[in-house]
Amino acid sequence: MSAKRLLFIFSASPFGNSLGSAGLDAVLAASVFDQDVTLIFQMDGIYQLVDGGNSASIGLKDYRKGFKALEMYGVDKVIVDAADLNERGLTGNELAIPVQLLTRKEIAAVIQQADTVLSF
Amino acid sequence: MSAKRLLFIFSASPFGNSLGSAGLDAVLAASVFDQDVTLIFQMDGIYQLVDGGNSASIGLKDYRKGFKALEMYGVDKVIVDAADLNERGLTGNELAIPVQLLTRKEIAAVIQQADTVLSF
Amino acid sequence: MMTLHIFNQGTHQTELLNKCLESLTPGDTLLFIEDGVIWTTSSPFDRLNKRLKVTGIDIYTLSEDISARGLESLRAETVQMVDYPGFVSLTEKHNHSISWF
Amino acid sequence: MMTLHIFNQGTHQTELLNKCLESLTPGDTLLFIEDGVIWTTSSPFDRLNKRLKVTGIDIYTLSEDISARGLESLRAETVQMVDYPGFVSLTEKHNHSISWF
Amino acid sequence: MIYSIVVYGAPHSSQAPYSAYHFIKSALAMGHSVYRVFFYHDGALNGSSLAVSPQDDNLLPDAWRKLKELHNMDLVICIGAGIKRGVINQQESQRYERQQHSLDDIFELSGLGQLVDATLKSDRVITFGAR
Amino acid sequence: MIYSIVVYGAPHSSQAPYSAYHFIKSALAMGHSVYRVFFYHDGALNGSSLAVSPQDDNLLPDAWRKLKELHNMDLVICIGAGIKRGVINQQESQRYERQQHSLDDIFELSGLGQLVDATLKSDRVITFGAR
Repeated sequence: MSAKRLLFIFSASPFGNSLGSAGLDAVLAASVFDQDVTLIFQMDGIYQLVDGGNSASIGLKDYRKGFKALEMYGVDKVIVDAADLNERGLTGNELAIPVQLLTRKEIAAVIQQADTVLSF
Repeated sequence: MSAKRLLFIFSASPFGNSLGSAGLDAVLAASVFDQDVTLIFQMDGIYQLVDGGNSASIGLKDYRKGFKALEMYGVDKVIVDAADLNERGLTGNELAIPVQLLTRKEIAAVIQQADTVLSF
Repeated sequence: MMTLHIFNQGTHQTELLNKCLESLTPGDTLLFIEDGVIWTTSSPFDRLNKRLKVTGIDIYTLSEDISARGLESLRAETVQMVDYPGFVSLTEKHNHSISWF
Repeated sequence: MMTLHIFNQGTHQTELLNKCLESLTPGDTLLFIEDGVIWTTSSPFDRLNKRLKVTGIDIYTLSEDISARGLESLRAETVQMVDYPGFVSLTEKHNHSISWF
Repeated sequence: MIYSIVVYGAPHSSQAPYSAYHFIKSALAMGHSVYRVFFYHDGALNGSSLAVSPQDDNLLPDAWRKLKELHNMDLVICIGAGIKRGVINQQESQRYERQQHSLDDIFELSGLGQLVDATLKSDRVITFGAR
Repeated sequence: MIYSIVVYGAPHSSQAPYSAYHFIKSALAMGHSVYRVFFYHDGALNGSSLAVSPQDDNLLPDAWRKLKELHNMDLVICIGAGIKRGVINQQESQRYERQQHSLDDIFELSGLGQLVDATLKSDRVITFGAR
């Protein structure tokens, strides 16, 4: 069976709910199965990628470190919505991993190419 | 112990989540304890009060009928945010029970008078 | 590779709706289910329509969810109703779907 | 009878923030916790500030939540930080609170 | 066509599992097959055998059972999501030294590989999402 | 001052119970008392004794236990919210003919009257909300 193009969209902020952590686990599972994996971060989901932070202060484990390990798993297609980044006063330098900044129109084209889309 | 002024604010739409049902149960409990109970419906919470509907079609019980029973429990202070009603293209005639339409400024004054506020 | 967009949140999620609308490609379909059906009624639909910049988008609303909430008489006329079998048909016709929540 | 407003949702809940801001009475306090601390950073705070029509509102953000998310350097300078003991002090000083979520 | 369904929401807290069930029933009636239902995130709570509807007003537990019996449908609770939320079978209960267990035996506890496998073996994957 | 705390969110799905715990710890350290913690809506899931953190990374179950032991704090799971979500004690398990039970014994299952009572007997009621 040939690899499928799996697209994972992260829209939820970290820690307030567990969608980000659930999404990361799903991405890692897909990478183990050698699928063609792409990640899109949009809206408050962009904060999943902000570097640093100490979640011990709120009693939660910092699962976000897992995003830094993605490259080791061969996952390197990481897209951030450029307008959403900008609307949050971020430049991209705050992020923990290298990302591709795309316009919404370019992201819409990426969505069209996916076989399966999972949202988190 | 003298009665407390308990304010219940409903902001969530019906059926998609169970906050409306949880809020209704809490209101009924407060009325049994003879407290001074006021309800505010705002944002999509206003749809909790829309008359009619057949939730058997989605396999859920229509707890919303309970709002019609509130008057029997002596709960008659029911406030709806007039601007939110209007923004949804509603006039008030669609609602299952008599309500008081207030401006946001008037609602802010009601909030100030409450001893305890619970949101749903 | 047209996309079926499935939106299930009410008007408190206006930002999510905007993001969904911006993500449409001509020929895509937008289906509102659960609390999302609120967007296919009266003034909320007018607001949606103003923000919809892409042409050639079919918009549907799930009749069971409209009916559960008593919103039949408020439904915008230009929105098409589908029931669950109609929902399944929409998924047949589109290669993939995105759920917005 | 001043009110402490506790807001714990991120910017996807812009409509809820608007409703919260409209509900303020002069002298009220607004505290952001959990995902809500995003509103006290950079551009999101600028947007909040533009919508804030009531004067005399103190705005706080919970330092533990700012720190957990790595947002220290983005925090708007005019927002005051409180830690959990500071949060408790705020609840002492206000007769009642509303949680927005 | 071959469908797989992903459910993120818990019964009683979210409409997602109810919508998923109605969708599946229609898809089957229209001649489609459902390869797997994968319960993820709060959807894992669908696997609890201990949830009670005092007024028998919740169709779901019986509905999933019938789907399992009539169509031998693969109903998978994500094991990671399940054990965090207290949805565990006897084996996990022993492993983690708990006194009791909660998983309804029509569901299987398994890993996220089952989600990836479902995306590979299905023509359509439909998510019923919940925050 | 006398506080009561209302928790709407489940552990692992929501930050609400963690925030509630940190708030309570600070309030006690500052000399306040906490009359009751009322777990409502998905907050009822805090009462499960079957939830497992494989990497021992969840402070909550131990944290509630310590609060109970050190301060004899009243930890009430709303019975209506609990039974719908599979958080039941032995008695409810028998009543509804279940094979197993799940309530951690540091929590008490009780009705919404306990929430109303808490609002009457406390100077402050703080809600940690979740959708």
